[in-house]
Amino acid sequence: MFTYTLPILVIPALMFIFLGLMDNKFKPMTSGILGTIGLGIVAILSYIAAYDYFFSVGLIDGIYQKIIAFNFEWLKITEHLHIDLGILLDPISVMMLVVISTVSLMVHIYSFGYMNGERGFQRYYALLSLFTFSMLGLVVATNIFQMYIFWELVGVSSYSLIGFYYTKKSAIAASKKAFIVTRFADFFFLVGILLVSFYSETFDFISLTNPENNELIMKTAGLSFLGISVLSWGMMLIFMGGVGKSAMLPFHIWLPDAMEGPTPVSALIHAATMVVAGVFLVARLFPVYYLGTPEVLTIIAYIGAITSLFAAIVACTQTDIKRVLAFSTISQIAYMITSLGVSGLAGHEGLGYMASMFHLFTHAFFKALLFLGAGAVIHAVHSNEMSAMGGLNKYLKITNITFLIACLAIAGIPPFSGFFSKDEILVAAFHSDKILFACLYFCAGLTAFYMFRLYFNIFWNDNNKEYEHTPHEAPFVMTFPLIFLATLTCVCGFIPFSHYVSADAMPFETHINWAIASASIGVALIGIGIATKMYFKKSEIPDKVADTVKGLYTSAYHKFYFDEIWVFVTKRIIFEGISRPIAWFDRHVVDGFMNGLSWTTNFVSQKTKNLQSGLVQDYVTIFIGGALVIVLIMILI
Amino acid sequence: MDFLSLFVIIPVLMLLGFIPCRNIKQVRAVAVIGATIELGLAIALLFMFLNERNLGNTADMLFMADYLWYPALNIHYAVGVDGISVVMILLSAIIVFTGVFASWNIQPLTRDFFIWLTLLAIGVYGFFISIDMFTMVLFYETALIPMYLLIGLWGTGKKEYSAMKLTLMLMGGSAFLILGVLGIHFSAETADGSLSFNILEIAKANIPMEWQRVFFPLTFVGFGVLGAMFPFHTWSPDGHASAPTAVSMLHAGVLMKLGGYGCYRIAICLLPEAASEMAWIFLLLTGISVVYGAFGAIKQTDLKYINAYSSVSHCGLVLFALLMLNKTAMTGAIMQMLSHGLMTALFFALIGMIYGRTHTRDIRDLNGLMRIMPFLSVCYVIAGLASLGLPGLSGFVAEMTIFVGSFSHPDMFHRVLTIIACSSIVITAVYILRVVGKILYGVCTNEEHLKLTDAVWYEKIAVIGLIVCVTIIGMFPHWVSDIISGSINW
Amino acid sequence: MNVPIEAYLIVSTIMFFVGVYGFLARRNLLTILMSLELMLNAVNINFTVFNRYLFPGQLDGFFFTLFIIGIAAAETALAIAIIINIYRNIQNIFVDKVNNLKH
Amino acid sequence: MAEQIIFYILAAVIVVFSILSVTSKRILRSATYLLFVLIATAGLYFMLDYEFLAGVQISVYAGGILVLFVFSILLTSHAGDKEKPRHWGRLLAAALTAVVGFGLCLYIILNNVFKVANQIWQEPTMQQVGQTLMGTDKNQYLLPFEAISILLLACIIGGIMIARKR
Repeated sequence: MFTYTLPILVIPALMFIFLGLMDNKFKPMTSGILGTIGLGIVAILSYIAAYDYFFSVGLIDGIYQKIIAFNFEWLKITEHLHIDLGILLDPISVMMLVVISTVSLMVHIYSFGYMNGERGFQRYYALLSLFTFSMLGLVVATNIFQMYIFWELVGVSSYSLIGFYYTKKSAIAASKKAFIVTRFADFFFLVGILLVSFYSETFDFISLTNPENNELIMKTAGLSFLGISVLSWGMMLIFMGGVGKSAMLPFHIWLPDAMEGPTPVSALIHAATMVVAGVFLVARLFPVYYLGTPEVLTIIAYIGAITSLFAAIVACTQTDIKRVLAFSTISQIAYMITSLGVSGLAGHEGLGYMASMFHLFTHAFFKALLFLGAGAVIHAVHSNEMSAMGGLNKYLKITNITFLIACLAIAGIPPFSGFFSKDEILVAAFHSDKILFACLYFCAGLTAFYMFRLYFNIFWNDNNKEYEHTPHEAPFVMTFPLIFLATLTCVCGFIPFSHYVSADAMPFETHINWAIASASIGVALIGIGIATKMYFKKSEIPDKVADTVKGLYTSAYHKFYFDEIWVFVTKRIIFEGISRPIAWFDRHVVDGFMNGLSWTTNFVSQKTKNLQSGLVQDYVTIFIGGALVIVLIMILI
Repeated sequence: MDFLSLFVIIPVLMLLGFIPCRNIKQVRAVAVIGATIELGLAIALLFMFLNERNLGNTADMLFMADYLWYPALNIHYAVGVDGISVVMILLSAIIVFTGVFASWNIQPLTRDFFIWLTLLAIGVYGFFISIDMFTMVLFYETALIPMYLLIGLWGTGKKEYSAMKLTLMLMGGSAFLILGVLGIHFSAETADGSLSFNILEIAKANIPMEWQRVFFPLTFVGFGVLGAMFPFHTWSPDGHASAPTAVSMLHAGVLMKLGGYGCYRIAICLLPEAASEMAWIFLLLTGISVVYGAFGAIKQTDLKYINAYSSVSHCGLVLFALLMLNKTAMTGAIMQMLSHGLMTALFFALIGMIYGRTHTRDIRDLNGLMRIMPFLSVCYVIAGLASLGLPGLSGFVAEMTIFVGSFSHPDMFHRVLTIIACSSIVITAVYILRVVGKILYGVCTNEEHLKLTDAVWYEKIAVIGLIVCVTIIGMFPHWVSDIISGSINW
Repeated sequence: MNVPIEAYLIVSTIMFFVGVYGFLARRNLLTILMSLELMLNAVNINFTVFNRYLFPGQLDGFFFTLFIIGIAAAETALAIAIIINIYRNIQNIFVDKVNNLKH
Repeated sequence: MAEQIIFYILAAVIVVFSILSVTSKRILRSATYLLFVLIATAGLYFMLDYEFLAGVQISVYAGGILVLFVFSILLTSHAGDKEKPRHWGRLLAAALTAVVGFGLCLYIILNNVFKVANQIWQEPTMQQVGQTLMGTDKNQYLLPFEAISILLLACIIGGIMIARKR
């Protein structure tokens, strides 16, 4: 039935190999067009798959089925455990297919304009294909190990794309940081997989997440380690992988730096798709979390809420527009994580799950839009700093409007898509935990504030700013994706999402809870209002405000010193504290011991060598001495 | 004349072929032809083996042959292969083949260099085909001796010191080893009461437990020295750093595998009871190797040192997995040997090529090579990614098999060690990316380096050959893991 | 026969060990050779004394002494030839300088 | 009584001159002292009634070997050459060896009971000596004699070969 989904994976993979091997043998445009055509096909196939799944095949007996479109055994590890590669279609993976292929297609098109004339244009498209392939493989994974495989692959393609400008020092450092931090988290993920798979004796998602009669939960019942049940350990460790990829506290540090990559890449990888892998992971294993380890789910919710608040505060102080967006991404992903954390499994209980996925869906579009818009701005003024911008509404008409739409969406103003998904999240949080709700609610206000701070600083504020080169609107290849995504942002909020995606795969009805909705609109408007007051016109207010909360402002500006802590840990503890002593120990103690052995041998032989002086008299002395000793012995006996 | 002996006879013929060579071209011709024939034979062997297995031949060893060559001590020249030997022979053939191309321009005394290299190859092939312990040790020593001359004569840096250190340490190891082998020989009570060196016969025989306790550490340490087990690994950094390219490749790629192979074939398979009783000691040591080697690599500045420490870490993982004593982990260990052999050979080949151009291996002196030699740089990145276990390349499948296998011990001790060993994948990423970022990326500031050129055809053959192998194993691990796990009777 | 056998033996022993001392302590090859003669002489005395005192009916000690004197003469001649040869080569005959083969 | 006095005089000469011989710095003096020792030894042979041996001793040793020594000394050293003293450790070791050895031998000699034969002593006649040397019976020495002859021949040839100018 769904065998046509196989090309969705195969085309980008082949495209990567093809473009990668050809590299400079193609003209830049040829590579770009080939890549884009390939992705266009992937997108179309994804839409067809989504249509088929949701409207004709997927729903059987009121439940969306998990359909394995394709599966083969890649590596047999033990009798029970084998790594398969395959395609699993269920509501969330199909939804992700649509999101990824759409955003990726837009980014492909957009890059024609943005990356035009860059050295390594072919390589760029090859890597985009690699990323798309890996990300698609991740979401359709039939088993947790396949997910881990593609998880690593997206990591490496993200690494290569962040380090695309490999002659720039900061880009190299950022790419390295991104890879190593996520790798560190993946280590926990891997241990978690090992632990869980040992008890479940399967990697397969379908058997792992089977809500009834779950073998994993039964087998691990009663087993505990350090007072915490083994399953909790396993699921917590797996979640750590998600923490790394989705840039939750305390592994968020790589994401702001990852903005060193080309802006379309940030839009694709670090806003819309890869960073939500953590959310997707939790959603994928949601039944296990909910049934087996509800306490881990609570931890997840709190990590999400704290991260969300933290990132929102930091976002208010950053001046690099891409970093503001990066922190906003962290904050929004944390929203989704929290929402998953407060969710239940069945029916309306599962609102959080649905909301999380819904927010993932809408966020992908409007955040990609924001990044691409920021890209257009950067393209126009050749800088990332807010101080270099202002009054751009005169020059960049389309960008201005699309950016405003995205800002309204993320701030949660109806009728834009962000409003609907955010509202569901707030409702879910409200019904589960008031502290979390307060946290998220406050965040919603902050979000509106910093997004409009960003918006005004770019497009209004200093209306009379002089530019060396007059900024000009981006070419059509760049504005088209903006318009397209803006359209999506406007309409996709009206999708009855709960009809398609839910925790127990059964469609249910949701209604907007107007009490909470109006409260959230209210706080968003307040945020926008403050931002307007402070930033719409050039004024002294921001500086004054910054002065009054100086301590908070400074530490938020320095991202609460997380980077410094990590630098301390890596440089001082790992490099200086572990690696250097080990290198020293190896050279001087272990090797010293071996050299000492040889030195001792040498020394002894040097000394004994003198017995063999070559002087006859010495030999005779010893000879006679020996004879005398023998005589003496004979006398004594 | 049996098929397997061809692996030893062809290099002997190559040795004869080198004698009348008058110039470097003829030497190369002989070397290339010989290495190609060997590679062809290895591939043929693989298919013959698969074919036999498909026909339902389930004997432990296939293509056996047995000649008595010293009746007084019952020493035989006995050969036979199982899946593990087959992949190891294939690995050796690939690396010898690529090694010949990597040492295309070796100077001076080109002919003598290839003669010693061929002698080393004889030792390696002989070791992998033998099933008689005595012959195995004989070939083992044959492989070690040329090392001294190859490093001492054609090496760089403080080569005499390194060559001496390497040879002495390995010889020290083989002193233990010979003791252990003779001990096994004399204490094994075979069915007909005769003393035997044959592995298959000893495997069936009963060795008293108190003797096993003595001989297991001896043989394991003896082979472990070559497998770079902590704390007997220090020959590795110095030795690799001083050795010429092809020798580094062969040494890290194949010779270090003799250690792992020997540990499996002799120490673990012949002394299973002692192995399961004493494994924990060596698990600790090899576990230390894994993490320690990785941490050691972070701080190094010489490319070859980094790689040598990385080898300590990866080879430590091989022994670590073998000692886990279950089928999955052992399969992983053999795959790791294969994978590490290929990727470390790739690394050393690339380092040799970079060094041949820039005349420095210090990462502080190198930068921005990506722009200057894109082919080599991209290959270096691929090698690096293979080393840090990127899915799709060989390192990943081996490591994952090992980790899954090791983790299937339900007790705390094995699991904690496994987790510690797992952490090496993070540290590996750190040092690999550090090097890549340092030497390949950035802007080249050295005027001299700007004039350098990219790889030439024979270098490309070597590098591409290895990358293809790494990728094939990484993409289609099924066939190789099936061959291996089919031969492990644990 | 008024002198006890021990007296002769003590004299010969002193002579022998003086010879030993000379052999071990001197540097000049010729003096070493002379010390050797001393030792041989001491041995000769012992042979004759034992023959004379203990086995007066036989001539074994007598003849041994005779032979030893003969051999000593031959050996000395040969040794001196070698020493002179060494002198020709290295211009001295000190035992600690004869180490060309060592280095 | 006279015999004893003569013996002690000879013994004193032997002891004193042998010590002087090995300690003298000047090699020619050493050779001279050695001559005295050899002659005194011949005296001992006389006392033991071995006139033939004494004669051989004087003619071969004192007359032949010592002359060789003197010649070679004159060939290899210069007048007034003094031997430099050697390292004290070596001298000490040599002296110690000699003294200890002497002590041991002394101990043995003094503790051993020699069974002195009471047989009447007859000095061997020349005829007796000659026959014993040339006979092939028990206690006759033709074979050693021949061996010595060959040895002497070899030494002559060897001496010529070695000393020959190249």
